[in-house]
Amino acid sequence: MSAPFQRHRITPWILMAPQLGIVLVFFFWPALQAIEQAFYVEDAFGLSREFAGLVNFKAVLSDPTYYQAAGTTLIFSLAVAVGAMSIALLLAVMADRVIRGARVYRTLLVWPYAVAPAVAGVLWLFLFDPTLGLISGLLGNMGIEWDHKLNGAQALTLVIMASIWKQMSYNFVFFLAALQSVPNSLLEAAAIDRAGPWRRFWTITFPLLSPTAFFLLVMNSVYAFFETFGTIDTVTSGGPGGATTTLVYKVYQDGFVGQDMGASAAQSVLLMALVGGLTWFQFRYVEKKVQY
Amino acid sequence: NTQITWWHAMGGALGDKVDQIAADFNASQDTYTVKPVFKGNYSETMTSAIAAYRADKGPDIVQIYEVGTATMMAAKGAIVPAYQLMASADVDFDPEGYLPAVTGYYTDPEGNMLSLPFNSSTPVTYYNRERLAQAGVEEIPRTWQELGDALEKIVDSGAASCGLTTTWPSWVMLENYSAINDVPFASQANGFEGADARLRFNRTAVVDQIERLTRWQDDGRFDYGGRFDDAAPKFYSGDCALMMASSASYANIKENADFDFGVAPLPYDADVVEQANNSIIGGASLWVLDGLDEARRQGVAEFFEYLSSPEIQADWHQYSGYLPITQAAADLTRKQGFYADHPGTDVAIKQITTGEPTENSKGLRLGNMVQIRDVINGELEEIFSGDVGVQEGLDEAVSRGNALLEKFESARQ
Amino acid sequence: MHYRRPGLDRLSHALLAVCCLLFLLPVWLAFTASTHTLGALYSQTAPLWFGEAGWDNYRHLLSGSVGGLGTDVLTLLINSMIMALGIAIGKIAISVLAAYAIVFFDFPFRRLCFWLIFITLMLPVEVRILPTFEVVADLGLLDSYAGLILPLIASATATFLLRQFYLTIPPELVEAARIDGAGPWRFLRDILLPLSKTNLAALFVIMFLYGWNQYLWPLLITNDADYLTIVVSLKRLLTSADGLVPWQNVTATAVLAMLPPVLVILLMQRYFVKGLVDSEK
Amino acid sequence: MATLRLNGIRKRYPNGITALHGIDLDVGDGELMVVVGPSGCGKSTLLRTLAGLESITEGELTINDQRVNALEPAERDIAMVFQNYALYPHMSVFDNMAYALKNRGTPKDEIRRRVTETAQLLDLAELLDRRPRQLSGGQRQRVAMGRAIVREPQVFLFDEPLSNLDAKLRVQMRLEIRRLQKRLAVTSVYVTHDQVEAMTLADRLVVMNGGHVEQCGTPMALYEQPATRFVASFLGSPAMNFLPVTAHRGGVVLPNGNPVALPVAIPEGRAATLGVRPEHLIEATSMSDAAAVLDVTVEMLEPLGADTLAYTRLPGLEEWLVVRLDGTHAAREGQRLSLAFSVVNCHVFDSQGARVPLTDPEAQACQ
Amino acid sequence: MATLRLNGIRKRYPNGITALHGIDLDVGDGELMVVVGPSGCGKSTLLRTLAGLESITEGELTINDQRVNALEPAERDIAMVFQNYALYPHMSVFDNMAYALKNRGTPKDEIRRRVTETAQLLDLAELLDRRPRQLSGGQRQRVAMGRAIVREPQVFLFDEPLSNLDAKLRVQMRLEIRRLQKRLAVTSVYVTHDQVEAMTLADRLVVMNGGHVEQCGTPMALYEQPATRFVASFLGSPAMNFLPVTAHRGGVVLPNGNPVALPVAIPEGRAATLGVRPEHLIEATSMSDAAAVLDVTVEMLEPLGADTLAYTRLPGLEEWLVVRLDGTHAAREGQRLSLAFSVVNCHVFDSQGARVPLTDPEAQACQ
Ligand SMILES: Nc1ncnc2c1ncn2[C@@H]1O[C@H](COP(=O)(O)OP(=O)(O)OP(=O)(O)O)[C@@H](O)[C@H]1O
Ligand SMILES: Nc1ncnc2c1ncn2[C@@H]1O[C@H](COP(=O)(O)OP(=O)(O)OP(=O)(O)O)[C@@H](O)[C@H]1O
Ligand SMILES: O=P(O)(O)OC[C@H](O)CO
Ligand SMILES: [Mg+2]
Ligand SMILES: [Mg+2]
Repeated sequence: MSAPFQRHRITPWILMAPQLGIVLVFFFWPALQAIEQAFYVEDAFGLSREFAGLVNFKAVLSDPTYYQAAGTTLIFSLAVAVGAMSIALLLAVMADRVIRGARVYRTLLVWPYAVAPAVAGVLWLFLFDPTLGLISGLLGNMGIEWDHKLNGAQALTLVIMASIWKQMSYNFVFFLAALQSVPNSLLEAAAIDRAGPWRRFWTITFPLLSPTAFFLLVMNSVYAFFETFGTIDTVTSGGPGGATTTLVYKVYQDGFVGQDMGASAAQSVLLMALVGGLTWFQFRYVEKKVQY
Repeated sequence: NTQITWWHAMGGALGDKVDQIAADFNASQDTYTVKPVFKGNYSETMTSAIAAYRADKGPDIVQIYEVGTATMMAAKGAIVPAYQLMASADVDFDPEGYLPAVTGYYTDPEGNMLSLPFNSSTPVTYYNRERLAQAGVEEIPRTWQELGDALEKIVDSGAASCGLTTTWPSWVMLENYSAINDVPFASQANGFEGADARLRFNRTAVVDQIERLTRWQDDGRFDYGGRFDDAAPKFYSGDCALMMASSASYANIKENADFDFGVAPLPYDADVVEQANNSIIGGASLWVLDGLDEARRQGVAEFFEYLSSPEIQADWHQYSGYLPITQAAADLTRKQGFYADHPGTDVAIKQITTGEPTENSKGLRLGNMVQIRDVINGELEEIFSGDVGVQEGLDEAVSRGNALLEKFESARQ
Repeated sequence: MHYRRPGLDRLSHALLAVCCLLFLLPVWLAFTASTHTLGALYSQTAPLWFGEAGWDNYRHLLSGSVGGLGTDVLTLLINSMIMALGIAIGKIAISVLAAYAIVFFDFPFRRLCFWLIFITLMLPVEVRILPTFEVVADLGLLDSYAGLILPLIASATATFLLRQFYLTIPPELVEAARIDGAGPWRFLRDILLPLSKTNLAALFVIMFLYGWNQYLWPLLITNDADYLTIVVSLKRLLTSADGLVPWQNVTATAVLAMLPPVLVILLMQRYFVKGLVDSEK
Repeated sequence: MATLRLNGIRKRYPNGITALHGIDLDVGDGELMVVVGPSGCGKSTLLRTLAGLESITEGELTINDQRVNALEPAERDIAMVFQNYALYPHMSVFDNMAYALKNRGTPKDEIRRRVTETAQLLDLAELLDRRPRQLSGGQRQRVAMGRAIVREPQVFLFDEPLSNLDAKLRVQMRLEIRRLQKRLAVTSVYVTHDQVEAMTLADRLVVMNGGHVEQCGTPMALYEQPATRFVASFLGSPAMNFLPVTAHRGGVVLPNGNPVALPVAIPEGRAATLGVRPEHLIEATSMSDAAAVLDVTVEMLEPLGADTLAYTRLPGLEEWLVVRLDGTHAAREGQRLSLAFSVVNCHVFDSQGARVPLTDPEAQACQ
Repeated sequence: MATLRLNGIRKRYPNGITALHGIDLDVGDGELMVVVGPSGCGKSTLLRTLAGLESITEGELTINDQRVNALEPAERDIAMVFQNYALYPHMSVFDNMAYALKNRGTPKDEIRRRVTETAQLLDLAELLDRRPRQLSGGQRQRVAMGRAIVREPQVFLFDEPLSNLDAKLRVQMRLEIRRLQKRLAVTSVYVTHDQVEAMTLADRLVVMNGGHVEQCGTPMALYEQPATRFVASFLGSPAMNFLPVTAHRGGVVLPNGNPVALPVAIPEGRAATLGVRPEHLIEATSMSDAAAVLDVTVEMLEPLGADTLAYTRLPGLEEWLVVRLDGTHAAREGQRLSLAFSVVNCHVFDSQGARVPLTDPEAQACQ
């Protein structure tokens, strides 16, 4: 559609100004600074600053803990996405079945989305507290020793569970909406075409959900990438032994805790490139393949 | 009225005490108001102070733990050295009045005191008398070897599900272990003699010590309880019969443990030394960040003078378990009969003043030590959880730590 | 189409009910724990039922200066509220205008503006957290509501959503308005904004939650307890020098921190779902 | 090859709405039965009960004399073409057509053969790899047909399959469906609300209204002898003119007072309705056996080309009297016309809307 | 009260598409001019340039002899009725109608008076408080009309205002629009792609194709003497039959080889098209002055009630030959018919599609 208001010259700029201003000041300026900073070495107090070329990048890329964080991020994102999505799909399918209760169940399941990741972390930390946690206690009685302060796998599991708990409702809302928008006539056509309920789900409903599923995969990964910072920080602070340090957490840790501005900026730049690339990839390629 | 902000890391009962000290100072005069702000644990306090400094929003006074000392010392333009501050403010300040073990740590090679020691500690052993009695342990073990036997008894008798735990694992099990047993933690007298110091603990008795702990972790004699003070509840709850922790844990243990407990020195390793060396300092000192005006400088100086007065120091020492920083405070405490009334409260001061400090027991002066601690803690966690072997883990800790040291060194040049 | 399979239906109900309860469990435990004293808490594993100290705990938190925070939780709630509202309203305000310009006007560099704004969709504040901190520090906005709010509205999510909505407005509607003598501002006021009401409500819910739940950013830029938000305060409360987490305070604060956003989501569920689902398009 | 028999089929939805009030219907082997009626009259419901998509509340449905009430849709061996086509959007045209065969476990070769054949028949061979959204409306319609045909079912069901197409395409597809159905000779039930479509497609036509069958028969039978006023008004375009009349002396009196000599058996003085189709109103001059002459004024003219519709005013009648004139007729607006109609073209309905037969045997015979 | 004059109007969209290639048109005061043509021919574009919603690339537009090319829509004093009505969904019917007046600063009382009056005129008085979505399609349509009328503009523009209505309502609203337009006597331009609507509504008709005007005139003039093959095929339903013919000895030869004695001026041997409307193909027996007789086979019958369409096959012709028979005709599928047509009903088009006039003065006169 061609724009209806064509003769106005100044009005659009007045309209654009606030958003453009904020984006330029709080997005582009920092982003450019990050890029600049990545080429400098600076001491903690910002008293001295020296151009260092690619030193920061080399250091980051030769740091085994950086790769550990990348691996953790991958496992973490996948586990959260797959976990939150499969639980949500299962629940949504059941809620969709029981037509009448669907809205009630949505109400009962949707609220964890409103809980801040940091709060979710605290809630789950409490459940697994070594002295008073309910679940750690139960596990202890079953002979499973729970010690997320020492056991990296358990720590990661805990953070993943808290993140799934919070994220599930988001996926549930989408899956339920998607399920409810699968045209009834398609399922009827399939029934007439001799497909039983199970086959109908896998050959009709599920493929029709796949755009939603793909979208959710992206959103869940983004969530796991960025928004779980609060969960990680409250539950494990990235430990034990870096087992729950994700790339984003590492940017924070190296920059704010380690006071290594250059390394942190270099990681920021790498992360921006990574996320930008993934987004581009998503827009360009994958989305086309799963859209109907 | 001039406001002075003081960022500190004293939580729990100690935090309340800090608030009270500030309130008392504010009440004692009406020119200055000191506003204490709790900024989380030591590491959080330090990092937020640095970040705030960079943003020109730094506090006037910040409490930095001993580990951050080298970093702060190196930040020449960012701090106001205590001796200069006191001198320019024209208040009474006599570095000689401080305990040598303490001042030594916070003075530059020229002997100038750069920060004001406020809460210095050293680790000690706390024991649960009831559990020990239950297990039939009568003598408080003095060596790690004796300790091993005692812990075995405790665990085997079922008196406690865990024998020993520790707070601040690197500080207690590596840094102080090295000092007491006179092995180098790092080269160059642990950094006192040059910025080119490198970590050494992967090639000393520390390896055996960590191997011992790993074994104990498996058979229940030892239980890792997390970084910082996270392990303390295991002792409060009676799960662990012994805990190695800062002398300053005294106040909290007194408040939270509903059993009879005792304080003992850290054991030494009979396989390594005949006799224990002195332990090294922990806790924190107060640093003044640059950028304050004349009035506030004056205020800070007067507050420091107030803090160093024997009455305040003695009270703080007795309440918290931190060392009496000045000779006067120690004397006053003794005079008040505190040690006699509260047996064990002098263990720390005795332990840290045992004998003549060797080059392995003067303390640590390593740049980026905050981050190095993180590295060590991370590796310890992996070792205790069985993810890596002891030697392997310590090697890794040393090489990553050395990288940080190199970085620090090169940034200084 | 649904074949009637009563057995399956009952199984579904049962499973759903169990899951609803499971999802509630962490909150339930936090709520019960928040009504016990610290001593009572540490004498057992987390209690499943309420204790006696609930009233005192909450009153203490809301009115007194809480150890470790240096302020009362009521202040934190107010700060969170200001931040959440500021972000929601600010973001919506600038987005309404920018999306309007992009969709309904023809001007030089329109595409460039579009991309400048939409590129921000890809990169959340977390990846450029340090430089953003420095910029905000340079602008002297640390420890201020503006500092809490402005950087977080520098993203295009709302603009994007509104643009999608504006694109669905039939062009004839604009044309009818033009023939009826309405200029751009009048069209915005008389037609576009009234039509966007539900979308704005949906956006409001989403943005309010986004703002309320922020963690890293307020964590970094607040040193002064007067600007601390309730979500960030939890970590502070968890840190205690004696290693004894004051769980009764932590859980109570967590409950308080959850209450407003959960209420918003439950009361405005219709808009929330719409807001979420719209963002898919 | 199948016959379909509906015996007193009733359908009550869970929400209490009774959509079908006892439908009796026989569909012969190979017959194309069209069900037509206004929106909401229960056409789709009827079709869906036949398909097994809705349960039957009461009555019996047999296919080839076998009771199928309780069978699942898949077991009835029927195929259905939906109004919105209900093509599987994520499958290619080929897969759409092959889906039912796959579900039945038909061997791959056989599937390929049958799909290809059907595609050829429907001129879809080029499109087999496309997705439904890459097709035009008419092509989608054909794929939907193909999907039904390829299964070689016993019965075809169509639910307004053409209503999503534009007028031109609709006419074209209508011809195509008719040709195909004749060629395959599969028993079919076709639902539509468009009377033109109904008339032109049907072997037999069922007119439904409010869940009841109003009349069933061949299109021309229904057009010429509508059993009810509803059927009379529903079929034919422009619609039949209705004049309220009163029985008087063995005839009726028109609204303008004119008497018409109609042999109807209505009690004296009782109100009735007289129906005359627009094409049966002829200028009085050219008519010999006129039952009555109406003097009307032309209010509006609609030239359609071949014909011109005149909307005329008859004194005493509220509605327009619509007259179909020849396209070359020189009528002008405002002009007065004398219109006549003959008895054989009269339809009389009583106050309940039921047809009242003419008593004059001759006229009767003509109808 | 206005006249509208278009002088060589060209419209080129920014994307390079030229939608109008120079349109010349005069619309007289109070005239209802209908623009008809297939989708994409530029009808809407034309209307939108008149409204001022699109700029004019070239040419001149005058209203009452005043050039308005550069005026904003609001300044042209026109009103427009959109296909989807474009009612403001959040405003009541009253506010929808009042909006333009409000923007113009009309006093409150005056607004109320005018809206109420218009509502009465359109039978909307009861609905003034409703929102558009609470209205039926027909009611919405009337509100859209009302919104245009209440402003008392100089010109009405209609862009397919009836195409969203169902068939019945469309016929009804069409009559209503025509009545209103005559009553208000406001100069109007009405765009549609439906030839029936165009024929029945227009004072004059413009047939457009590909951005050009094909022909302009009264509906019957265009129906009877289409200037191009396009116009001939576009108007009339069922459409005109076209037979490819070759000029031969002052007449033409049909595809089946039969010669037709047609006085046309086409060079010997040149191909042309002969057009005959379905209603002009008559059974040979009942025709005296036949120009030719065609022997065809009925392939399919579509009974429409009054008429029956026969789709017949003429040897040598690929398409069906459509014949309109009387509804009472007893034709059956497969039957053979002899069809005849007279010279006066013939249309001949050359290979460019332009009409070729008959040279025989008598036949000429008849046309
Ligand atoms: N699933 C249902 N539940 C309850 N009532 C229904 C359902 N489907 C249809 N009805 C009702 O049954 C009646 C008949 O509906 P049906 O769909 O059969 O009409 P239709 O003749 O197909 O109409 P249309 O021409 O609009 O498609 C209507 O009153 C409708 O409201
Ligand atoms: N805004 C536009 N920008 C570019 N090209 C356009 C625009 N609007 C229409 N066109 C093109 O101009 C030509 C005429 O379009 P127009 O909408 O006038 O046709 P129309 O006759 O109204 O068709 P319809 O009956 O489908 O409404 C078409 O080829 C169309 O693609
Ligand atoms: O607990 P504190 O205050 O004695 O400090 C412990 C150590 O200094 C940590 O490095
Ligand atoms: Mg239907
Ligand atoms: Mg158009």
